[in-house]
Amino acid sequence: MNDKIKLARRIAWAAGAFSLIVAVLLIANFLQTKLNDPIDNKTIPELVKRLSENPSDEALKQEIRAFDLMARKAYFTSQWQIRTGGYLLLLGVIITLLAVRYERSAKSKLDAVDILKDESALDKVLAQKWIAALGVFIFLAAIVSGILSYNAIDRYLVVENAPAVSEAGTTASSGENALDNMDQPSSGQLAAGDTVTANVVTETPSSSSLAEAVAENAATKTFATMAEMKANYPFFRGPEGIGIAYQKNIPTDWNGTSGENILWKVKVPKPGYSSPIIWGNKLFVTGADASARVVYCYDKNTGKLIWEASADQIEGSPPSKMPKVTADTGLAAPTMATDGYSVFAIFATGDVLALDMNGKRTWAKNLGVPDNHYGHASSLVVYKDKLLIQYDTNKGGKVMALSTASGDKIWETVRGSKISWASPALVNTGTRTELVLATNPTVASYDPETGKELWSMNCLSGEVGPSVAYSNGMFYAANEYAKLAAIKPGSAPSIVWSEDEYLPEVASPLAVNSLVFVATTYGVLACYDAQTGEKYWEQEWGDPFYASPVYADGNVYLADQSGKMHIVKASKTFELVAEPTIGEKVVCSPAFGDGRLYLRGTNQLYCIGTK
Amino acid sequence: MSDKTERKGMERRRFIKRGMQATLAVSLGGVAVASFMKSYAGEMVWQIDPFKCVQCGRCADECVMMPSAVKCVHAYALCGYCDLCGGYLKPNANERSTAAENQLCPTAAIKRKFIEDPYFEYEIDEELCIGCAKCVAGCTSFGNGSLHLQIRHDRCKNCNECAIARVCPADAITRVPANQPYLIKGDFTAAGDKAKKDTSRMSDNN
Amino acid sequence: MNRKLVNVFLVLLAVAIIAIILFDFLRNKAGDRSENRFEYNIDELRHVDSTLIIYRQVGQFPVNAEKLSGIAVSGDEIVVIADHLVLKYDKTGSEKFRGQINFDPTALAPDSNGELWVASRDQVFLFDAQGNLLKRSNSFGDHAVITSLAVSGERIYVADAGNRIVYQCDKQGNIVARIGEKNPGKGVSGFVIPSPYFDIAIDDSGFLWAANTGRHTFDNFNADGSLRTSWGKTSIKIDGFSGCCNPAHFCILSDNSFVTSEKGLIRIKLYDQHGQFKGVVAPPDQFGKQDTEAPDVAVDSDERIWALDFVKKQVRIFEKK
Amino acid sequence: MKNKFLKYSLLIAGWFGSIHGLFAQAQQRFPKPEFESGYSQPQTTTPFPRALWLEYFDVFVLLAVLSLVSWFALKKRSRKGVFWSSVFSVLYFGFYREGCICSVGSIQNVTLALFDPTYAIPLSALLFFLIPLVFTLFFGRTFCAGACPLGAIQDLVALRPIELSRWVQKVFGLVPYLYLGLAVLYSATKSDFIICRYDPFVGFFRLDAQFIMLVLGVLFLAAGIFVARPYCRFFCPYGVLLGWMSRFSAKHLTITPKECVQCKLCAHSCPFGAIDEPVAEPAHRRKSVKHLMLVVALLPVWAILGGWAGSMVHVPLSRLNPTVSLAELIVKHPEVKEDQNNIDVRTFMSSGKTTDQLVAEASEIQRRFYRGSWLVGGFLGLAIGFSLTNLSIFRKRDDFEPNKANCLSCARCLDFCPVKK
Repeated sequence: MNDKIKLARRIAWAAGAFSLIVAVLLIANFLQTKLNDPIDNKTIPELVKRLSENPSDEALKQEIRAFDLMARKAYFTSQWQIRTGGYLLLLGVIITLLAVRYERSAKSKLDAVDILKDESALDKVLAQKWIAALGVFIFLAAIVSGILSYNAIDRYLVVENAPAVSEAGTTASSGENALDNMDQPSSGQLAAGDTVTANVVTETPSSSSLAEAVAENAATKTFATMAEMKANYPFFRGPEGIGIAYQKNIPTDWNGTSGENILWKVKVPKPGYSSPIIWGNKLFVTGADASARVVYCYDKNTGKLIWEASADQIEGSPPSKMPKVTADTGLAAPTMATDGYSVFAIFATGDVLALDMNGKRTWAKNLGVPDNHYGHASSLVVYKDKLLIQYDTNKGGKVMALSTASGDKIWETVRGSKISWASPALVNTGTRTELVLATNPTVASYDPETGKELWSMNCLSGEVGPSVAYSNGMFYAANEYAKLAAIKPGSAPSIVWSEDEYLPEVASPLAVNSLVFVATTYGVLACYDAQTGEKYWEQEWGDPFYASPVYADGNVYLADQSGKMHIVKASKTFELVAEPTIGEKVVCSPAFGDGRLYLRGTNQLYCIGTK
Repeated sequence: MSDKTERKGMERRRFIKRGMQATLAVSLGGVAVASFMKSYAGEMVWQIDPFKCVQCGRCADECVMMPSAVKCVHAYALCGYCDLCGGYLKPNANERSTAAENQLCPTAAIKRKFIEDPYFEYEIDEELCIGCAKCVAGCTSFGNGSLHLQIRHDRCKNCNECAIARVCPADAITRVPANQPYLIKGDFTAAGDKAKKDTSRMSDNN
Repeated sequence: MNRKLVNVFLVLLAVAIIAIILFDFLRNKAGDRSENRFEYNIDELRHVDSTLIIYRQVGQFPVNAEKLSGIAVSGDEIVVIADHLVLKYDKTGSEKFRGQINFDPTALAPDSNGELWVASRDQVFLFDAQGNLLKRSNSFGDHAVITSLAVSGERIYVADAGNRIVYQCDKQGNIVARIGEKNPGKGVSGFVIPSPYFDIAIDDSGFLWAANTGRHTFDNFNADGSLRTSWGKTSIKIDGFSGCCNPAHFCILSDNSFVTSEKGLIRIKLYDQHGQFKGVVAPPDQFGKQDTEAPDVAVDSDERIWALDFVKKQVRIFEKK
Repeated sequence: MKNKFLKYSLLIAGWFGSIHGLFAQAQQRFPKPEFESGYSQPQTTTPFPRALWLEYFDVFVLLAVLSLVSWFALKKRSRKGVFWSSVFSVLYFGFYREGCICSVGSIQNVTLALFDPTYAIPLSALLFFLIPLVFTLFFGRTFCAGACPLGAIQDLVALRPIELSRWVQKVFGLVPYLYLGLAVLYSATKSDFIICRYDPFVGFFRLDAQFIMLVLGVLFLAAGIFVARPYCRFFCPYGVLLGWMSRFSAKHLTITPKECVQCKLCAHSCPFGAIDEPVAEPAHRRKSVKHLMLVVALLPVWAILGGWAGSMVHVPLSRLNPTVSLAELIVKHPEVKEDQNNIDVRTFMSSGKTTDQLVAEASEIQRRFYRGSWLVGGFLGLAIGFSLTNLSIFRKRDDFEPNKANCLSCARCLDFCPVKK
């Protein structure tokens, strides 16, 4: 009997040791295959890469094949080892178990449990205490971890659906603004005869207390005068959106590669084709990609980024699926607008964002994602307390005015128009201010106060990108595949002359000094007589013009896509002033400050001026 | 007296016991009936919808089986039998041969066999296939999409909850009735056809 | 065995079990594993050296339809077939004509006087400029899958991918000759068409070219159906044709250059009539990363290339730089 | 004829589809090459899953084993019989059926069937859930004794069982309640089947598993040498249900066939601590009644506390759900939307769903988690409360008796009992 027990014990020990060894080997093998998984083999891809550089290297091919074969062999061997080892281990464990069991049952007839000796009544009390303690502990731990955990999803929903919170802040801040504005020498002394200014004087309600200002924040909002607008560069193509800048001493000589006359340059973090705008010491541009739509505010003197603000968490905004836009339009094509109190930006997502000059959001809304196969590109303008937005999409066109203070819709006019990418012009035609829009097929004018259509003229076709020009009582509209038309506005508008030799596709025409300039995508700048349409000159450079020509300080500034700025005298004879370059691609139109020119390349934003 | 209380206690206990028995039996019956209303006499198995699959590679790593029970299958009826096979050759393969440096499959599980000029047959060696879907990606973008992943039921353990389904980014793995255990391309189509199939499956249940 | 030791051992085991379960429970989640070590990566091939790109896009316009299927240039008009529609555009992209047809169009070819041949899966139809049906052919059979049409003088060529053959028909739709059937005597090895992409075109001299997609070649036939010449190159590299069945579409310029369009890795390229690679019209990175479908291409009298982008639902216009 | 028409209309519908799916459909029916070398196209093989009748055969085997074990335990009073039944179960349900199908995991299928309108539970799974419970209601936990492969494999390694302190047993005895609650919560919210995920022995049965699962199994078996059946006693969620049934079972295994001689041998033989010793009348009856009343009065407090605690922790709990965790990732780090390497995000982005939709979905799931974790917490609170109540009840007991809830009917004690017929 004893011998049998001994034998069983020996077998148990032997089988146990065997199992242990097999187990250790198995684990080692497992780790080894894990480390040297042939699928993660680094050598073969390396060799294949070398082969692709030298495609006919037979020796290398042989080497790869040999290596590959070896790796596979090793892998299958270890697979076999693991499988066999698994069976061996199982066998060993079974033998050990049987042996131990036999030994134990042989030793004593019955295998009893190793018993504790303790008082059962005491045990019960202890058990109760422990259970209660454990229960309380678990629940407390749950409560604490619940409190500590952050519910991003709930927060997202709350922020999305509760504009009330942000509105409260807005009211207060715009109230302050309103009060601040009272102190500003806003209207009286400035440019008499300017109707915009005159309107300001009559329409600004005076408010005396903060309480009142807060109560009627929209009504008390003051707005910039035309003179202020002209002193700055608030919109795409200047304060009227027609390509006329009023700044002086504009540089004509620089070089982006050598750095000559480049006062500063910065890389705008996100791409965009919106042109810069300027107010006071601040310069604004937008940038966007699928992850975020952002407004950047730079110090116009130093190029320092003062603040940036994202157009995020806007109700109705497409959070993940960006509208399909083409690469040459992007999500941030429209240029911003400012009235000196707020800046406004719109993106191809249909998000409109209003920020105060410190980057704090005043309001934001989504106009509905525009159905636009390139991407929404029409820029913004501000008229008094209204932000004017042209919203021509594939689903039909409309133009609307939003309150600059609250974003509420003041008026909206549905246009019988097709989609367009042109930006609005806001022109005082002598008796009134008109908002003029170009699209397929019309050039139409609206009263910016009410949105009523003042006049319209069918003269365009195709996909209209260029905005209108204005000079001396006449509007000029043009588009590729259509024509260049000089329109006499009024209740019965008429086309005074038209021309179709040189037509722009993207760049807007410019009218100044009784001349009309047209810049084409095939690299020609043509100059016509504004009254008769007689062509004075044409000049071909070859690089396409996407940026619009802007008139400043006696010259026309026109950047081509290579980054070269063609500075031409605005005169009947072609007179090239200079052709400096920034050395990178340009599709944005320049912005002007006194003595300065600001230009956004595809990569960097440049400030040009004499040092 | 003690006898009496004891008997009373006994009776009470028996009453409680009977009552609890009844309660348990009734609730068990309730669960049974409620589940039975939604039961399905057949068996359900896991399968991949090839039209949802995004070739993320997780089938190779996440299956409880090693190597995975997910294999690439070849719908011969859809194959173009091309010489230049996007599922077999590396995108920038050195030449159109079976040499190791040209094969896309990390385990060389695809066999290429010449049939007649210019046709080649491709066959999956399921012993080697690990279900990584690399060839599926190649075939889908360059070829006819005849290579696709399926769960092979001779290997699948039909786990209660498929370990791959849990991490599948596209929710491509679903339960299908065991009498139609495959969603092989060609027999099975996306979109409109599938809707039809689904409704028929629903009516099978009733 | 020592009771205390056993207790310690058990506590350790309990801790290990709980740790393993918690660790796995918290770590092993769907979103936590993002890398794919089996990634099929062709990003490198999507990039093309910019010096090779000899065309640039000069315009585009949207096609207002669901499912586009082909494009052709007819005189000054751009004709697009889609859904159950024939759409005509002027060169500025303005829609001039929108006609309903009662079949799914698969291919089209303009004829003189603004007449238009349109194919369904197994039939060919002739419409006048106003969209009135003038003629229709008999069915080309159950196996027929017509993918392309071409007109040369009094003959119309019908490419049938299902039967892997090009029919030469008269204008009544009667089959005059069968081109491309395997015939070693004529030097014709037969078309290899692995998927429904089989395009044909007529060159300047009136000869028929067919894209033998399974072999990545262009085959050129005499009027009698014998093989005149053939060229092609298989390669994923820019100068060859990639994938299992390319070029999916092509058209021929007036100087007999070929504009080819490939699926899979989408690219539009230019070859001379002898197959010499001349340059790239549109490289892969001008198309979406997940897109795989080759645009149909057509050329106008100004040598501008009109490409029908099926994914963006656009006509994209390319012009020589 | 009609069929033919249908086929072709489909064929036409698919041509030149600009959408990829449609496109693929088009390719599906394209005629293959006509080979001249006499090549015949191979069939795509489709090895079928296990035949259906075999599934029902499993049900039959389960019924047979259960009947047999019950007979051995209650009627034949044979430990040997029970033991060999359990060996058979390990071999059949374990190694042959590879631990799947199993009654323990079927809890989740039943839950899913009750909560997910699209899920149809296979009848065999439902039967595997019900049959052991019904048997237990009549005969006690004979399922555990001889039919459950998970229990049996642990039984085999129980070489040197030691008795654990009562309080340790009681405290760890709460874990199955928590596990059951979580398992039901996660399967009701369609998030996960955690019982199957952490089944420690299925890897042995298959001789194939992921490394971490094997390690878990080894740890359980190692513990099982000293603590008999650690998984059954301190983890198994099905054991909770079986315990309820067994507590009020109509018949149950009895230790002695006749008069107990109070030899204590049976208590020493039971590795599960499931034999209650004789208890005399408590000394301070009044005090203990008072205590009992207090404990009973606290029951609702425990339930509410538990429910509240559960509801507090619903957010962390819900993170296991893939939809919730994806939504959270995207909301917290919107920049991942651009990450082409994050497959989950990339797949979501190309699915056409918006973040708003995803978040709304996730929020709905969270709401279900909120309700669910109220119930789970309350359930755990009640379990604690009842456990305390049980410990406060002093019931006079004259003999050594199996604790009906905990006794696994393994019949070990029968071998030890000196009283034979």
